[in-house]
Amino acid sequence: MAASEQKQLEFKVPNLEGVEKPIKNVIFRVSRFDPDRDREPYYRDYEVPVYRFTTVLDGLLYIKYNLDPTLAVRYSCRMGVCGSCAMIVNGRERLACKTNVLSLNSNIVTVRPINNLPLIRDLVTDLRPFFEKHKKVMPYIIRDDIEAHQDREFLQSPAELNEYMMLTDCIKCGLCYSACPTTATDALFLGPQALAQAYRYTIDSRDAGAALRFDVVDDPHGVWRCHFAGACSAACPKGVDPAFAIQQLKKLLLYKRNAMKSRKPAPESEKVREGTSVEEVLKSMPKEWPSPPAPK
Amino acid sequence: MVRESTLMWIQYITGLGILVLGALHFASLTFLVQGGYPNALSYANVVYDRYEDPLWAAALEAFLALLSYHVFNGFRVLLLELNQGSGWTKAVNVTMALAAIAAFLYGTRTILVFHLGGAI
Amino acid sequence: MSAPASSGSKFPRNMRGVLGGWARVSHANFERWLYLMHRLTGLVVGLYLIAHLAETSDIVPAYLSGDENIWNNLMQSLYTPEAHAGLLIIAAFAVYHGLNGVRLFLAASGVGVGRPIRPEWPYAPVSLRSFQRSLGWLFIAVTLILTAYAFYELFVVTHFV
Amino acid sequence: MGSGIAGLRAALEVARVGKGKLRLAVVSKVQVMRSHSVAAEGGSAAVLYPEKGDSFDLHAYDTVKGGDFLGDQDAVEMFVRLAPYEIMMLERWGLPWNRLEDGRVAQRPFGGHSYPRATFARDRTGFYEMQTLYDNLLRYENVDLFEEHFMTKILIDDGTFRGFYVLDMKTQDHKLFRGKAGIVATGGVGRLYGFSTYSLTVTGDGIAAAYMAGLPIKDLEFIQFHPTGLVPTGILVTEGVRGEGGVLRNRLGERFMERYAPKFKDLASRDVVSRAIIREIMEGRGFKGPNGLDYVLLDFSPIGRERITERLPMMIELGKEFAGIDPRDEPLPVRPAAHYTHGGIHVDKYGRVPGVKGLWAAGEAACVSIHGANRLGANATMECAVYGMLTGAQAAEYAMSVDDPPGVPQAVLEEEATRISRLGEGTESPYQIRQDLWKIMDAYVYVFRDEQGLSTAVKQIKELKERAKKIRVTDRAKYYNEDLFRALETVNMVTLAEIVATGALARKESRGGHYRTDYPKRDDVNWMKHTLAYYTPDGPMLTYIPVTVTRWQPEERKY
Ligand SMILES: Cc1cc2nc3c(=O)[nH]c(=O)nc-3n(C[C@H](O)[C@H](O)[C@H](O)COP(=O)(O)OP(=O)(O)OC[C@H]3O[C@@H](n4cnc5c(N)ncnc54)[C@H](O)[C@@H]3O)c2cc1C
Ligand code: HEM
Ligand code: SF4
Ligand code: F3S
Ligand code: FES
Repeated sequence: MAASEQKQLEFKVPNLEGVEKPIKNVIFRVSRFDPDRDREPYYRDYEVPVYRFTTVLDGLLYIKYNLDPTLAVRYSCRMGVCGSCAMIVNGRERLACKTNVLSLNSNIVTVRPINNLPLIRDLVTDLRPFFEKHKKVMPYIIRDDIEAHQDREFLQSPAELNEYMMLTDCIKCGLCYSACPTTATDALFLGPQALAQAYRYTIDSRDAGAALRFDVVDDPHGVWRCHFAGACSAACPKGVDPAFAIQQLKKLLLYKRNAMKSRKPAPESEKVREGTSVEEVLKSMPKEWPSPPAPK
Repeated sequence: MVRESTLMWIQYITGLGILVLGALHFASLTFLVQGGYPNALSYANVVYDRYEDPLWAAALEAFLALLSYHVFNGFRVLLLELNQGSGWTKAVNVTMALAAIAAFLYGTRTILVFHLGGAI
Repeated sequence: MSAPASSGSKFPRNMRGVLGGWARVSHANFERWLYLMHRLTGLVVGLYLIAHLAETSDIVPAYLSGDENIWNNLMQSLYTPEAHAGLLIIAAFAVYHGLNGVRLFLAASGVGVGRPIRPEWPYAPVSLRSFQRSLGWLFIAVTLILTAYAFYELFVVTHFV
Repeated sequence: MGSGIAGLRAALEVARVGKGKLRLAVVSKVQVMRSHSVAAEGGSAAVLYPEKGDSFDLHAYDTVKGGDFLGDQDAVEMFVRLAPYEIMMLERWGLPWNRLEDGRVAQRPFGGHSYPRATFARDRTGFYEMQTLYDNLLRYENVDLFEEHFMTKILIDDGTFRGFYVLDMKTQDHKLFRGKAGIVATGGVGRLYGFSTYSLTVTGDGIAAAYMAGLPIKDLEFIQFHPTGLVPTGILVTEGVRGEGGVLRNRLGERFMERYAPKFKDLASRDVVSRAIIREIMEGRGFKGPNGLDYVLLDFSPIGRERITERLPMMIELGKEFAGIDPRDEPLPVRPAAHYTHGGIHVDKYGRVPGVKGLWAAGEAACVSIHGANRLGANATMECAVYGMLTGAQAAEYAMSVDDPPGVPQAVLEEEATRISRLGEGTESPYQIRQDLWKIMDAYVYVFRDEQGLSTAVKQIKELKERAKKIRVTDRAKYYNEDLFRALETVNMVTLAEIVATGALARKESRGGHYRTDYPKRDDVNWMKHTLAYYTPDGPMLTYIPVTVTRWQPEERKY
């Protein structure tokens, strides 16, 4: 025992204090709105017990489960990767599920929906305009030979990957869209998220679609309506840094327009992989529909 | 249609030009003038030393040209962000272009009247 | 505002407008202040330009009629501390706007906004901690210095001596 | 139906094949990119480097062995051969895989795999797969995305698929999606458990709808518990951590997996590791955790700081934000958490739902039975992609070859409309029912199960079922009435929990993820068969069908 006692000292035992007992109660001041009944959003207060790891989302769910089931919130993964729970918490754009209540250092937590997008209900906004803009910038690899083979990859070095890697982390939460000053008045502005994705795909060494994407972003409501306010990057919960990407995109437009247009996309790997294609499988598939199981 | 990036490229370049010519303009009103600023705006100073000097006039004219473009393109940007819709966009574009030209012509009259010998 | 949201959503648009959007200062990052000031200064100096064109055009009738006083009277009436205070603000704004414009030009040329990184928790965006930010502070400092000089010319040598 | 990896992959295939000829609707109860699949972290398994020692046989064997020989081996063999092309297609569509220096795709070791074949992109593989599929779907104009639409019923008539009954969550409009071909890809049932790695929206609605439509549900008692759910939230700490070299330690600092799996150690299959952890805890070598969540430690130090930052960046984020711990400095507290649903809608090896022409199921909602009784890490996302493609290709071909279907009888639609409008007139809070259900499932239907616990569970779930009939919907609003949908989900959850518990109670053996302390041995004579559960008003009726064995006879599993 003594020996193992010794060994134990090599590890710090995680400190999970404050998980079981509430540390304090906090007032959640939540914006409520029902388009059928209300003309303007209004705030309602709820008292929520807070534990050490209680997040704003946990608090909202506590309200929903115990105090007021009519609160409408959008959430899913509760671990900061799905992008559902974008809100403005104490004046700042945040993911509710990634915001620890205690870290706000405040006894009042004000929660309201993100800006610049239509408001459906309480904390739920309509992100369709936002997704449409994402679609507009053609967020996919553009080249002729994507489906030419399915047994080999396009080569890309780790360095080439690094060029755009940080931009791939965008979870489409809309926080940057809410923070950006231009989106606050320009309904047609593509927005930081879409522009960052336009750059991400344009700079991807496998892509040859620069010309098409340039046409989209080089528009009166495109990339030039960004004034490097940086609010997008400051708001982004995933370190995507749209402000960086957008300035780089401007640079491409100003100085490398033609070079990018005629850039050769990354070549395919020479080595061919083994495998079966769907066509082969479907060919060998018996055509008649299987009958219901005959249990034994 | 002119590309937005071309318009903005000109915006930057005119901006740089304005910075240089603006510094000159500023200097011409202060330390380049005998007696400094209190003296700079007298009719004699303004007309004989600057407007009638072809070099000064050319610099001022260039300054004006750059500014006309830059400022009204700047206003255009601002207005396009304020409101949208195809009618609005067209109205802003046309108005700002006309305003830039008007400002340029009006300013030009001031600068060149001395060289055109009262033709205006 | 009558602009259509691009998808024609039937829900309230909830856009923040000029005051809540452009001029939103709660929790604003530094670049956002710079942006706001750039807008403001550009607008003010631009409007001044129009006024300035009108003002200077008085030299034309003065010249054509040969009556220098048309001009000199105007200049005299503008030789007041109030007018000079206005000019000082215009000068400060113009300097700030010009320098910040250079900064924006550099940003759009990809200068000083950082290199792509592997994002690491806690995320700190490169573009907000690179040379551009230092440049912002530097230009503010230069603006202050040049404004001080303008103050000297507009007030010290005119009204104080 | 569904916009996880499976649903999107299917949609992409249909869009691609049916360009100009087919119209396609992607329906999902969340916005597309909010689907649970974005949470998948570790990797996707495929044989990419046979020249370096990997092979299809090895992958297939690992899978079959991992699944404790309950997997249908013909399907497994087909699956492993389809996988590499799928990875390559994802790459060609723009997925940012981690790379080798020569520009080819990199792989890493994963639990239960005897070759490092988990193809990965940092520790957000599922997220990038979703992103790639979603983005590529935007290429096609013949796709309509119906986001935040909740499917409540699968419409089947005369052995043929007719459509889906759907509620628009934004406006509460009732919509009928008529179609020639339908694919159900609505994901697993993981939120039956409180301590779970799943998104809060994974409530198995598609499986429940199929069950209510009279279709058999296969093997639902097999739930995977991931060894390393982060205490106290249950958020997943990816197996990639152990793949990169991380080790599990108990209170004495021992690397206890050496005892349980001398060869694979920490990378044994998940059921083995989960049981080992619980055993350590039960024998007093775990740490006392909050709210009864006792735990062991996952030690990152063998990986090295630099590599953690490079390959497991999200772990740092999750550790810091949800447990206050930076895994680069300190080990993370972990314990097994509900993580995967092996069972699902019964389909054949091509993803077709037997007896219902024009209906397919794919992904976690379906049970092809590739994973058998225990899925290997990195096989799930791969299965979703492969079967998404396979079902999508078939559905497109099928839809182009058949005539327009007849309409759906009005009576059926009215019946469903009434059911929904009736719902919620009662007094029981859906959230209370949920929380009670979680308590039951976490206590009795967890890693170790026994007769007594399971019968208690079945009994208590039946009570919940009664309560669920009197469920209450407080919110009366028309727009975005979240309360209503949570209630619908709760009803489904209780239904599904009953299948899980009943199936587990009946299966008197231990196999893969299902471990009975009172029957600790695998019983190939009596239980080498799949469970099928059919709906009856009094609870599931169980029957069994045989397992397909081609090349690998059952043998004892050693790791
Ligand atoms: C934390 C975590 C990590 C994982 N990591 C890995 C890994 O590293 N490697 C691996 O191979 N596997 C991993 N898995 C498993 C894998 O992620 C899942 O098996 C897979 O994502 C399931 O995908 P799916 O498409 O079947 O379903 P889901 O992604 O769950 O999608 C279900 C879809 O159906 C929709 N839906 C549900 N109900 C309804 C309804 N009533 N009406 C309309 N739409 C509905 C949902 O909106 C959603 O879009 C992980 C799982 C978890 C929980
Ligand atoms: C001193 C006289 C100047 C005036 C009156 C002036 C005026 C304006 C105006 C009105 C705008 C639009 C404001 C906005 O979009 O928010 C603007 C924008 C701009 N100006 Fe100037 N400007 C001047 C000098 C300069 C200089 C010297 C530069 C340096 C290069 C410059 C660079 C810019 C740039 C880059 C923009 C676009 C900013 C953006 O889009 O955010 N300007 N200017
Ligand atoms: S860029 Fe960042 S803030 Fe903007 S949508 Fe993507 S993840 Fe959200
Ligand atoms: S906040 Fe907006 S102005 Fe540009 S840098 Fe970001 S898009
Ligand atoms: S719930 Fe998924 S990001 Fe917050």
